[in-house]
Amino acid sequence: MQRIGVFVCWCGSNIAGTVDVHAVAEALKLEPGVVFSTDYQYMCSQAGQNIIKEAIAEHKLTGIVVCSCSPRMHEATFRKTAAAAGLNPYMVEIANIREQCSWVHKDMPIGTEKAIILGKAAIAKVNLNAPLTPGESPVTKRALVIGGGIAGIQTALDIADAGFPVDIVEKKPTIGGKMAQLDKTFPTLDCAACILTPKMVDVAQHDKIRIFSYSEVTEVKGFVGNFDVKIKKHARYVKEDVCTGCGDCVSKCPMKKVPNEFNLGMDNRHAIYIPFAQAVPKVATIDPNACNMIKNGKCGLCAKVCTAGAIDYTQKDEFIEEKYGAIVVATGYNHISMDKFDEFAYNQSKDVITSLEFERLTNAAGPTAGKLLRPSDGVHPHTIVFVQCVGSRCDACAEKGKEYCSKICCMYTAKHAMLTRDKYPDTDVYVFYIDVRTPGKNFDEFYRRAVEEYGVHYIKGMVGKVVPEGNKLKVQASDLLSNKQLHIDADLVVLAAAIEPDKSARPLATMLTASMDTNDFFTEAHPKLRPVESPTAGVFLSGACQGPKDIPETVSQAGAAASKVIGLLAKDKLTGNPCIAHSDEMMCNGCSSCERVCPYGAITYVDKEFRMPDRTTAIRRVASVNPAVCQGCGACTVACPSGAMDLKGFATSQIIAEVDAICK
Amino acid sequence: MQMNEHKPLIVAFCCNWCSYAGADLAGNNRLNYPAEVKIIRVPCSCRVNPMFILRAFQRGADGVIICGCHPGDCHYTSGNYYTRRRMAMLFSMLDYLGIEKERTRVEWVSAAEGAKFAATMNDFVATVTALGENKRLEDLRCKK
Amino acid sequence: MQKITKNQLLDKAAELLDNGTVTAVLGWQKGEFDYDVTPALFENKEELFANFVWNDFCGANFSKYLIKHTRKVEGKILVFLKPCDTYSFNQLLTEHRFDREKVYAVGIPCEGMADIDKVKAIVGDGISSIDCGEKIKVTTIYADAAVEIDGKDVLEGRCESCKSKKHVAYDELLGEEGDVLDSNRFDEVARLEAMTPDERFAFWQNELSRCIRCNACRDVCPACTCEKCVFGNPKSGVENKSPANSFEEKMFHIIRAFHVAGRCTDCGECSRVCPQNIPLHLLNRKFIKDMNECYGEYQAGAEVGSRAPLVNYTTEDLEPGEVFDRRDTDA
Amino acid sequence: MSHNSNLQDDIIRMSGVNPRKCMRCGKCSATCPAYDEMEYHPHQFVNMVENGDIEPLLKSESLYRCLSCFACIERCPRSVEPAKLVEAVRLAVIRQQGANRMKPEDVAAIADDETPQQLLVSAFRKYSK
Amino acid sequence: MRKCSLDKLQSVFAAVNEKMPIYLPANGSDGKAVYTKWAEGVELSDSLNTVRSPKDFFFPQTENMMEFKTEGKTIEIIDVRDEKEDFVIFGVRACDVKSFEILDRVFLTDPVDSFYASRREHGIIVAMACTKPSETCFCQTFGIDATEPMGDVSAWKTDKEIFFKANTEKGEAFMKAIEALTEDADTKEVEAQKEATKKILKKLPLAELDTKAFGGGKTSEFFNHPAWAELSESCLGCGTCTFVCPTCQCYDIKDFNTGKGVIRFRCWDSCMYSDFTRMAHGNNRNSQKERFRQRFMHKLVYYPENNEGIFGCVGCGRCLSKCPISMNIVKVMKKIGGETK
Repeated sequence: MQRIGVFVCWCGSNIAGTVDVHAVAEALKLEPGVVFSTDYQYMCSQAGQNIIKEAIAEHKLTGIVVCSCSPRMHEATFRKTAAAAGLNPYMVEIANIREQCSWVHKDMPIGTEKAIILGKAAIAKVNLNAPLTPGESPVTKRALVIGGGIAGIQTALDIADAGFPVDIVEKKPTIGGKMAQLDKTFPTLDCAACILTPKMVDVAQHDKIRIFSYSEVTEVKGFVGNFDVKIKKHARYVKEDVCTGCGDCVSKCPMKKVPNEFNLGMDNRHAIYIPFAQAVPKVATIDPNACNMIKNGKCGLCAKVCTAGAIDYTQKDEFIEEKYGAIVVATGYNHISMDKFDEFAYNQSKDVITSLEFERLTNAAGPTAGKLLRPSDGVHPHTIVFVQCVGSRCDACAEKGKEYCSKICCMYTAKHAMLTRDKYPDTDVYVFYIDVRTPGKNFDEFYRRAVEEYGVHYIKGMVGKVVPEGNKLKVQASDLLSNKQLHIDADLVVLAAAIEPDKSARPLATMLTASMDTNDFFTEAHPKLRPVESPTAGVFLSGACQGPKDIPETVSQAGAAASKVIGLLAKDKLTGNPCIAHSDEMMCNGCSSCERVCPYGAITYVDKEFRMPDRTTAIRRVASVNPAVCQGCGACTVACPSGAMDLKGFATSQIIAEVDAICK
Repeated sequence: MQMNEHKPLIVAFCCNWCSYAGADLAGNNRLNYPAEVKIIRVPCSCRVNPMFILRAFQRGADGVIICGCHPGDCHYTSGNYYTRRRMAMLFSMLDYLGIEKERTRVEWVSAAEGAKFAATMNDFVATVTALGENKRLEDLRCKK
Repeated sequence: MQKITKNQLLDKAAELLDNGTVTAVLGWQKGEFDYDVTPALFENKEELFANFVWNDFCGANFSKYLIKHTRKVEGKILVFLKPCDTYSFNQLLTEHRFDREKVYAVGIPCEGMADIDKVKAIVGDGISSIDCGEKIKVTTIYADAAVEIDGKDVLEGRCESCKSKKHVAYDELLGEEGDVLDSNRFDEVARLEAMTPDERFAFWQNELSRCIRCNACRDVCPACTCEKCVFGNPKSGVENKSPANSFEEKMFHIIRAFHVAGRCTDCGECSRVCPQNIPLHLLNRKFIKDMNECYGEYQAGAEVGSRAPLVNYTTEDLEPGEVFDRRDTDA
Repeated sequence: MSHNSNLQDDIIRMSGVNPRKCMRCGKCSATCPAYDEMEYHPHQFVNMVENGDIEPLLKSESLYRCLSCFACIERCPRSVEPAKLVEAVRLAVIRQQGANRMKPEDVAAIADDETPQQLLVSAFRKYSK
Repeated sequence: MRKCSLDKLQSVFAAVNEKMPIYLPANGSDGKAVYTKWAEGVELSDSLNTVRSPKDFFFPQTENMMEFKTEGKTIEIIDVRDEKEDFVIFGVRACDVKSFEILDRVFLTDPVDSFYASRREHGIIVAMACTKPSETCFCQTFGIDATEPMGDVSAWKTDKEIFFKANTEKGEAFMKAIEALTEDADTKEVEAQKEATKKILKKLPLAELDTKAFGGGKTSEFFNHPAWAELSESCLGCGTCTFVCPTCQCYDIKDFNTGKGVIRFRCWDSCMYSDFTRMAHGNNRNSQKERFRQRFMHKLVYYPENNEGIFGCVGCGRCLSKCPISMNIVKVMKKIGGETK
């Protein structure tokens, strides 16, 4: 049995004006377990807190109930008071007789009666309270960044600059991501490579950063502060630490007809290749599907020309296991496939291209060395049609495309249109749009310049179909404002394809037990207040893996994610919330219901040997809650059919006791 | 009127982050609602076990209302989505057993919706008052 | 009525025992009166050939026994599974309740099981023998001649609205595979839904008032596999042993139905074993029907590892207040 | 603008189309092969139904210019299905008039050797009472 | 012996009901017989017997024993026992009549259970002879004559008439209440019916079952019998057998906190349950085998040991028809008794 003290606060006249505080204190004195009951003008004042501290000492109280304002206001205060007096802070319960009683009721007898009932409920609860101690877990002071695009690069740099080691895992042979493929960036039109490559070099040279390129994460175990991650480093058949990136091997390689993924297949590369001049790490990679030596042992030219002796045809995939305190997901995006959009003839004509392909076509390092030429015949196009919202903003049941707005297309299309008109004033540029969305700093000004200064034809309406005919593309579209159907003979059609999360994100989310929305974007812990944290503690989000984003937004989110990681890694120990779920192993069936509703992946299962009631032993699967990960929502307690799962601080027995006390 | 003589007893389960704060805001703004409403604080609406609801009715409650964050705003990201399914199913079952469906309710009240909290409670108390005493889920032993 | 014969099952069991695939056989054991069949674990061929039975009264669903037996028996257990049993089998695997490796499941077709009460309603009491062939031949001590009954006329209630003749799990199938059926199993629920609340209340008050809390429904239920049931656990806050009044009758059955909601495969064992003939399956089916209608078709146990509606959600789910509107507009 | 909500409800119900899903991209009109024949174009159709502006549609020959090729349905990013609306308005016309739009004696004038029999039969089914 | 025509049966019930409530087996909504308080229109069921035994009348499933009222920190104890009124249970079969004797030996021996005693004292049992026993019947095994049921009044029902014979003083009171509706009768028809029924009883499948192997003093012989494991193998551990059994008399005493006080009540318990007689140290019968064994050993060995050889079973057959897995006392007797013979 507890020894409970009850402290009724007047809150000046805030409570005492509508509630007879003496009567409340007197009535609650009679409740089971109550050994002391008093009232005072301001319990939260120093004098009031002293009354509590003295009573705890004098009456050897094991629990206290403060009838006062909302626990959201002073629960922390009174917990500290209790702790100062040597009482476990979780032995404190608050009966909210101000916000939920004196302030909403006018009649003194009614208010008093309700205050007594609320007090009884708190007493009933505290009778079943148990001292709680927050759990502690150590923090591994190393971060993992998954994805080496601008998001991953920025996050890694920021964390590393704060002094914590960071590893970047990138599945491609080089970091850089999508931004490395871009030509210019809106709305300032500075060159992407000029601003990105210095950062890539910074990453490469940073003593706190390791890059695992051509690698992927295959296994994640553990929890916040203590992740165990397995990384698979694909064999690139070139010793990374020996290769100097001179490129001699590349120029000698006889296999020259491998579609170049960096230029989106618009030109070819060799079987041994360096994706682009500023690649980081700048080392060659052999494509095992193209290399004759690896496929059938015939060739070996590259090994012969490599003066450094970096070529190793026998190299195997390698696994690296490392511990991390925090994980940042920066897996980025891709354009959706255009296969389902027959109307735009993407698969029929080489001259119907996506915007990213257009970027490569205008990039000085691209397949045409920056000259805008048609992919089909290398002729300069005179009429270019840009189509917006291809696959974005589609109805969910349409089964092609995405429901959301891809966010970046309006701006990059304006950029493309403007740059085209700037470089080639003889070109007619049409942009078919549904809405032009420009909410960003200098964005609308940028778009207006495209229209006003560069004479881009913006037409409200959609392209209905594109039909290749001879060397032209017959574009049929509607102009909604002039209520006409247009027929344009275009030379080039550029589709602003919707973007979607990278395909690697879904299996990664499963490994991380991080939640995703139906579009496979990672979900945030809170859409407004915790935008760069995943609900899974210790997992953070950076860049387009969380939702479509442009570069400035990505970089700012990357910085935010980094600061969250730094905040976490700066701690030596993590202190948890003690009000968490726990499972009674003797009752748990291991049925997995709780695991399925846990938003944090805090529940795992272990096979344990038990002595059964019939004196046999059996190995049973039982749930185990990770106290460092559980946030204490209680979803599992209701999903659990056997009642094995309970929540400390809000235990089933406590809530039932409150119900009973209220319904007396 | 006979009906009005019975003061109903209402148990309101409020999630700590939104609805309990919404109730506090109703207090801050001195928005009155009947004292028959007694609030129990839970971390999330998904902590509310159907057993608690039945227990309340057994012990003499005439109505039980569960308040949580608006869908999409759950502090724990998904708790209230589970609440929504569980309570939809439970309420449908109670109705199937012939128990007045108006006695149970789920309402989403954000921390900013003090006025909605008070209005909801006023409405719920009025609805339950009109139904009269809970007879179909009562335990006479508790009414002595 | 059954198309597959006892000998086919015996031969299969003998073969698997002989070749060492299994060390025990979970099957039906004959009783006193040809209809009182008991589930039994046969550990050798002699016992098997002496006591194994397969007839129109082999309704018992063995899935739940696998939890107990796989913990105890060394080696594999042969279990015979009728189509409806395979759903429970899968559901238990979904919940990790036994080790699949320890079981050799033989699917057997089922033509529906007979209800002895319905047989007695036709032939009267005092049954002295029942011969289950194409027809069910019954003799009683009160009549000289045997009465022939068409099995279809005395089907168990659950078999009248059989949901599936398809086995969703087995290592080996005897006989022919059937199909998932377009059953009328929700008709009775719909009939109740169409009643007024007062009528429904009266209906359930009458049905549940017969409950004697023998726990047969719970103890036979393949979804009720808790190590300790909340109703037997003083710490749960709802423990009780007897239906002291109508509240506790309702409490037990509502909570039980809620706990198995999304996990119940609608095998019908609860109603089969209820000594008081309470149509308990109508509670479980209500949940199934509601979940199907609100959250999309879901059949517990149709596949291992599936996620039940109550441990799942979408952001577009209907509101608790709308479950009623849904029905009002449907009507 | 005339607002005929009864008719609007009927058309929405008959077609099963929710015109509010339209985001006014005009792809239906962009894709329509009969665009130039029409007084009201597919996207206007959707818009007018949404606004309850049905009367002009009932009277418009545009109704019968739609080939029911379903290109608009196929291409609409929002699954609005304009062709179904057109069909529903056609039905509304038939229902409203309550009179024969096609009589046997008219057939000779319309039909020629190349007119398929099936067309006549289905035309009768649709346009006569 | 008195008799009356079956047409007058309702009048007989009405006449009794004027003096005291009368309960009789009537068909419930599920078509099964259930003891029902007679009121206009309640008809005697044709069923052989009820699903629930009539032990409820004397030993109800739940019964409040006392109440504690709490006020602040004071507790008041309230005696809830009240004076019972007389009542009639009509149509009790011979097996169930015998079950009362078995219960009496438990509840009425010192210390007397006042709750049971008070009900028992006020109950008048009108027993009804069987004419169409079921294959599950084996009352003969325990020496019960289904054609000559005991009770305060014995009754026989033929196609047209019903015969009554008082056996006790309470029975005489019942006879008096219906005197005006009955007339004197000879025993010829009753004897004929008995003869016919006895022939049928001999034909019952379980007619040969006997108790020779069992009785007091056999604990060591049967306790470690190897067959218990096999017999209990499939037992679900539910309480169906116990709760439909007319002689099972175990109960649990529990407290129910009403919020304003505590109701101390008892309710049926079953030795098949894992928490049966659970004590501070835990359970004394940990496996289902032990619990299963307890139930049958009690009926076949322990009870007769303490009660002059009377067995704790009356052969009503309820458990035979209601056990979800069809395991029952007959199978146990045959398996265990048969082998040791």
